[in-house]
Amino acid sequence: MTFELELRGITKRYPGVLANDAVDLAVRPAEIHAIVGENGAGKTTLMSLLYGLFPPDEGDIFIRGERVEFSSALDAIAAGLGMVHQSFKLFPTLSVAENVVFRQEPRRRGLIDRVAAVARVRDLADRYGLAVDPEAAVEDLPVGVLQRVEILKALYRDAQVLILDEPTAVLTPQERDQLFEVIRRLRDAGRTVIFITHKLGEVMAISDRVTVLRNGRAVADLVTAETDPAEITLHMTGRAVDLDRRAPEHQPDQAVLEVENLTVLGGHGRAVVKDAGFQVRSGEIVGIAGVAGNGQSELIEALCGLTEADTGAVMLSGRDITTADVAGRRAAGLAYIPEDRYGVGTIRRASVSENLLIGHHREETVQRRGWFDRGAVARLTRRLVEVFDIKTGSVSGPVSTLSGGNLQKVVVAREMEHRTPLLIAEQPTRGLDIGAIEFVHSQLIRYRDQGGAVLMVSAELSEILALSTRILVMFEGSIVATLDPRTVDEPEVGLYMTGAHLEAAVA
Amino acid sequence: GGDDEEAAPEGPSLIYVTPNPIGVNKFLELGQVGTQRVAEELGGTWKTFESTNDSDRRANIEAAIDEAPDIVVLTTFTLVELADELSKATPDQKFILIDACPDEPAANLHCGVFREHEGAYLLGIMAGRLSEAKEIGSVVALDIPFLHRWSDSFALGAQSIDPSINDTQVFIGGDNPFSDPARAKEQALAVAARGADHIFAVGAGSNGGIFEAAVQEGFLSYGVDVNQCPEAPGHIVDNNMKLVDVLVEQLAKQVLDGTAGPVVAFGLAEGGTGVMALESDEALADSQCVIADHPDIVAEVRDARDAIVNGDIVVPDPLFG
Amino acid sequence: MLERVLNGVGDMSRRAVRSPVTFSLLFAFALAAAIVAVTGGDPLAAGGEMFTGAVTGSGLRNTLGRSVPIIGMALAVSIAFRSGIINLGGEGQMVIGGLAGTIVAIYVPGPGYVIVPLAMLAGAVVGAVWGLLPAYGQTWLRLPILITSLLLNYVARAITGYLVRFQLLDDAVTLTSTRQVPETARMPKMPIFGGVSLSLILVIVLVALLWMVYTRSVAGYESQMTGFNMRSARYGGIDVEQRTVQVMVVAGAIGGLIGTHLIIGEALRFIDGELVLAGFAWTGLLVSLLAVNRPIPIFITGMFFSALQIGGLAMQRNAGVSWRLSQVLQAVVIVAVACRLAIRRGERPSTEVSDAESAAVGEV
Amino acid sequence: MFEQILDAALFDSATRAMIPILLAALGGMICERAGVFQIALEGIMLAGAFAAVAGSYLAISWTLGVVFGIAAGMLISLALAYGTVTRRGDPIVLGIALNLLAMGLTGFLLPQLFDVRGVFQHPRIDGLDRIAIPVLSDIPWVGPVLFDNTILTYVALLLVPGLWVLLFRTAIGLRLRGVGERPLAAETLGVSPTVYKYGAVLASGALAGLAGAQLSLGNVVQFAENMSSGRGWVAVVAVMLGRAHPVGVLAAAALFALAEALGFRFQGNGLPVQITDALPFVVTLLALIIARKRFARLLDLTTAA
Ligand SMILES: Nc1ncnc2c1ncn2[C@@H]1O[C@H](COP(=O)(O)OP(=O)(O)OP(=O)(O)O)[C@@H](O)[C@H]1O
Ligand SMILES: Nc1ncnc2c1ncn2[C@@H]1O[C@H](COP(=O)(O)OP(=O)(O)OP(=O)(O)O)[C@@H](O)[C@H]1O
Ligand SMILES: [Mg+2]
Ligand SMILES: [Mg+2]
Repeated sequence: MTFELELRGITKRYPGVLANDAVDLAVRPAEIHAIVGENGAGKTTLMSLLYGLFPPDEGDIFIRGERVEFSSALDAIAAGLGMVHQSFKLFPTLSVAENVVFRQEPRRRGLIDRVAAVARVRDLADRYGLAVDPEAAVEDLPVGVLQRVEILKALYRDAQVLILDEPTAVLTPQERDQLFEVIRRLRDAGRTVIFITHKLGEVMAISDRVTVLRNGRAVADLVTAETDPAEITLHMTGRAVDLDRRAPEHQPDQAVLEVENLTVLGGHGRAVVKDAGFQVRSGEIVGIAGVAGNGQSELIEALCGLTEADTGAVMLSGRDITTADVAGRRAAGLAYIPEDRYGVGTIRRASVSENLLIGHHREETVQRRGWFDRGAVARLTRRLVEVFDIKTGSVSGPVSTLSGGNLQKVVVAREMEHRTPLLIAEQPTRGLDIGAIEFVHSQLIRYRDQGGAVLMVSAELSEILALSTRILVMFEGSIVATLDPRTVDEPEVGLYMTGAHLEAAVA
Repeated sequence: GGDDEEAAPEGPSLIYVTPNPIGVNKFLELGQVGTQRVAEELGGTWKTFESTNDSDRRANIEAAIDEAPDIVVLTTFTLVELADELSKATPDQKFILIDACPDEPAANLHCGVFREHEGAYLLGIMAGRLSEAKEIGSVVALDIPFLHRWSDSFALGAQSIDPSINDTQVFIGGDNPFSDPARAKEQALAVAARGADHIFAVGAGSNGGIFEAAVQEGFLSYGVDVNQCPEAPGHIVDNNMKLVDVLVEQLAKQVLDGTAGPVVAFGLAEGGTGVMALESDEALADSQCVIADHPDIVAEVRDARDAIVNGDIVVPDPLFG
Repeated sequence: MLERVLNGVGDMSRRAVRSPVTFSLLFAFALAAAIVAVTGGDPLAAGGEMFTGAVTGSGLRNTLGRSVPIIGMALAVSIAFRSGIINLGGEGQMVIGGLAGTIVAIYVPGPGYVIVPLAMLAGAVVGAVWGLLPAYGQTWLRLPILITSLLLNYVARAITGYLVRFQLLDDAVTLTSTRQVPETARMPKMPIFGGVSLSLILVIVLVALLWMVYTRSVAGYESQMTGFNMRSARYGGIDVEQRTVQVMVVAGAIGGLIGTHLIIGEALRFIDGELVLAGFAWTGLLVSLLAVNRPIPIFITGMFFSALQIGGLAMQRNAGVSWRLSQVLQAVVIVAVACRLAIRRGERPSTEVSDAESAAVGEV
Repeated sequence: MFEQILDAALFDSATRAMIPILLAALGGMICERAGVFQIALEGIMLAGAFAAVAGSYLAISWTLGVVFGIAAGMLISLALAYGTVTRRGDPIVLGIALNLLAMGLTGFLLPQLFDVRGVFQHPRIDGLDRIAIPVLSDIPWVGPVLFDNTILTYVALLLVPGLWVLLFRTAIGLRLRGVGERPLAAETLGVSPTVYKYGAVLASGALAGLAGAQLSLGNVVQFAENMSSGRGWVAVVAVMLGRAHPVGVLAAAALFALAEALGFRFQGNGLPVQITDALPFVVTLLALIIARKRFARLLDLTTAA
């Protein structure tokens, strides 16, 4: 048969890394093809090669039986490929319509026909059930919508094959279900979808076939209906992993973090966090669930001192830290694993060791009267690298060469090392592979068991349910529910996250 | 550059050091002309060391001293401190300093200064006669006392004809006062907009802009240092000329003879400063200066010159007055 | 072929030969030589004069002397650049600090060992205050230091010009100038190479101090992290605003020191407009950028640029080639280094995504 | 006193002061939009002024002068484009070095080519004529100020709406802004950041070259060493103050020029030159403070060293 898309013997080397090693991949027309693999297995690299972002060192690409050589993404687009990148490639200040029609703008008398652009985008969105306002500025939109914009971009270019790199990492269950709806509709319309994910549940739910990558090699090509998560995991890791672990019982102690009537104003003067009040006690993990863009990030930033709260009070271990700055709050006993590990959690241009030092650099153990004890600094970083098993060539090498999972380990190691009474963990496992997730979870639980208080924000409901002692649900800036993970399930939490309980109450 | 290669070894050697690039200032160019003339007349050698800023100056003068020429020729006030210090440090080296003099010059330092205010005063007389609007002005590179010799004396000369004449002085300033014709032109236009019909251009390299303004707005202007009338024929009345070349030449010969005193002052009396109107009638006729069309004023100016020379008119020096 | 020849040489020298700096220098000098040849000069003679003029006799002293303001201003700018602050206000800080130092030197009586340090202190303090203005402009009013510091240069010039013209004028001279700095209040010269200003020691101390601060102090670490990524630095508990203010104070203070040195150690009078003519602030800025804001390379690069300038004068004096060519030469070296041109062909600079890019695209 | 200061000649003077700044700033604006930090405007303007005079002198034609000015500007900006875009060099280093290069080269070439020092003025240099636009130039006040000017004045003024349309209504403009904002995103859609950045930098070179031509063939008809005298830096500030928007840039350039022209007038009324010299810069600072709410984004751009 003619494959929609076929890769043969694709090899790509980076200095010191064989990112793709003679990978074969065959994708049939109108199928949903999942690609799975641990962090650094080479998924993104393979897709980038396919999409023409850079050429493979070896190997051939065939589209509908014809050998192609892409010199740029443009060629790939022309050949009917569309890609939704793991990190979105959108222009924040431009409108949705402008983002979508970019480079294929409808024109009238030499100028962009803006009316037509908006109309076409709206049309396309309606056809595939992608709810977006074509005239909104992209920078004002929540992530879930951004992803729809990315999909619209591909569809607008009439992509026959749509590549989605970890599309669900940032979505709520509802959004994910909507996305799956869209994907099925696309398949039914005869289009092919390549779907990269770390979540085996999703693989089972949506895909027709699945290819497993490990260490740059394609190790399995399976029909979804004929396999199960355990088999896939075995291919991915070479060992069995137990994911279904509930948090052990534990008795929470006194309050570490107390938040009262906290209100945060956004850039436009609108309240993005409304009157939030809650406690986190030592020995418990409080999970915050919510659709991205409902104030979780703003709440956390305000707690950490990165943005200013408008009203309200924050107490940490009995001390009022409402007006303290970041350093003051850290000193009062708070550590923070931020959601954005690239832009906030680490410093790309600095070395691994310099990154491990952030926030520790004023501690008496590493410096004296403003001068570093270089031996102590080296000991600290060496220990963290060892304990957290961070895979890095040299601690003085740039952190930018670490894989996503190892980068996250740098952040987790550093923040846990503070051994503060309170740890705030935002999306601690986003984009990590199963092994890394397991590791971070065990660390969070260890932290809790040692009497730490953990406040965790996650888009991953299974994670929230598995780890939390209590669940707070945020919707449009307010905490709308406090739930017990032992008595709720994912769909129920999802209802609160989308504000459905409010509608129910009104009805 | 010099021509030391072909020079006869027995002639004198001179090194001329400027405080600024020669280009922006006709005056500096004349210094070089004078130096060259002495060297060539006496079959000697000459060189020019051109400086651009404060720290170049010391480097250049020291390099000149290293070469031990017969005379090191320095120009302008800017070099007075260095001239004083280095002449005292190297008593065997002879120096000429034009345009300024330290309070107590060393025996090996010989100064030549000008009385520029005398020539400017004569230009003022012309403006006083010719101005119909009774509004005159000067566009001056910088608000420094030295340049007030030009602008203040110009106003004084005009007011000696008609005390009701109003004077406006503006300064070019900016990043590049001696070489910003565009800015100078706007300044001149601003003065013209106030009604001035005679504007003295004391802007060195910026003067071209002032003359353009004169052509555009139809006012009359005055140049400096050399005869600038050909730059805008019909729009430049006359110039306050400074015969730096002559002064350098005279002084250098005196230094070589051993007859030079500590200070020579060059004014109208010595023929070291002047205006075209004082030149021969032929030279004046060829000058393309507006004043050539006004023989009556030329005569009056010549009388004034005589009066200044014999002390009947005393032109105060704005610098030390 | 070239490869085989190079293989014979040690690794160090191979790297030196292939380094972009080496190539840039060769490239710039070759270009300059071509210009000299085309305009009818003798490139070899010009180059010879340039070299001997920079490193022999009074040339050596002048090279060392001029390196003081160049290296000093480069150090000042490096402090800001390392923390991601683009301070283009070095000139203003130098000028206004310089006048303050001059005033102390002229009007405060006392022995030299008191007045000289006092004048330097005054210059540093006023320079620091001038650095504070754009810093507060950024932290309070959110005005980019890049613009305000540039604009404040003109204001500093106007203020000093006004003061000199209307308050401090020495009417015995014909320029807008202060009185001369009295003999006792001058920066002493060391008896080496025929008299090099003591300020050179100051600069060397500054280089050593900053090297220490940059490599082993908390302040240096915090500045560097802030310069790399302001958001991460803030997240790590670094008070970015406070650092900005501190950095501008130190940068301004060094600018003021250098300004004061240029008067009490070199010109001996504050003449309106003279201090900016030589463009030390700009040369320093380029030196710092070329040296990637590291103190020891700044010292070396600063010396080199000083030599180029002094050698350029000698070239003009003795080979009749305009000093403008040395200006061209400096510019070409910098352009070539900035382009990181290297001998190895086909080598491209890395196409790493910038911090700003990753932060903005992120994983939204 | 006021009738002596506020008259048509004042606005005339302000217009002339504004045009070179405006032309260069519009160039800088295009670069800013394309994500290239352009601070070589000073040097490009100077090179443009020199080449314009040289070309006009050689051909006795201002047309060729203008062409030369544009060409020189583009040549220098080509170095900037190669350095920043192809070699990914630091635009600040390159910009400052190119300013130095232009200063050195023009200073070196002036005596080499024309055998004069400092200032080059010659009857062969054909200046830009004032072209009065019929009818419009008869409008009282506005007419003589705006509609009796050199051709480059009209070009500059027409470029304001022209560039607005280009940036915000055409495909090229959309792509240019996209490239400036997220080069990688543009690249994945097949819009080459390299091409657009080169285009923007070359366009800025052409415009700053025109600014130089206006300076040396329009404002005056001569070349003087370093005659750009900081106007290019003012243009850099105008781009920022005007937030890289054509109308904003126009307003910023006009504000600065008006303050400068007023300064000249105030000097005539006895205000010291030291104060009037600083006036345009102080006014610009004040404008920055007043408009400061808008600079949050700019701050992020300029502090990411
Ligand atoms: N530009 C690069 N330079 C050097 N190495 C790289 C580069 N890009 C990727 N790599 C390396 O190639 C390997 C494969 O990376 P890739 O991003 O394809 O993995 P992935 O499967 O997408 O991982 P993840 O699940 O974390 O997204 C990794 O070891 C990574 O570090
Ligand atoms: N300049 C670089 N040098 C070396 N490796 C790089 C470079 N840039 C990116 N990488 C690696 O390429 C891979 C892809 O980068 P990307 O930013 O998509 O992260 P990722 O691994 O997919 O992250 P995550 O695991 O969170 O999904 C990562 O493994 C990253 O470490
Ligand atoms: Mg990936
Ligand atoms: Mg990933």
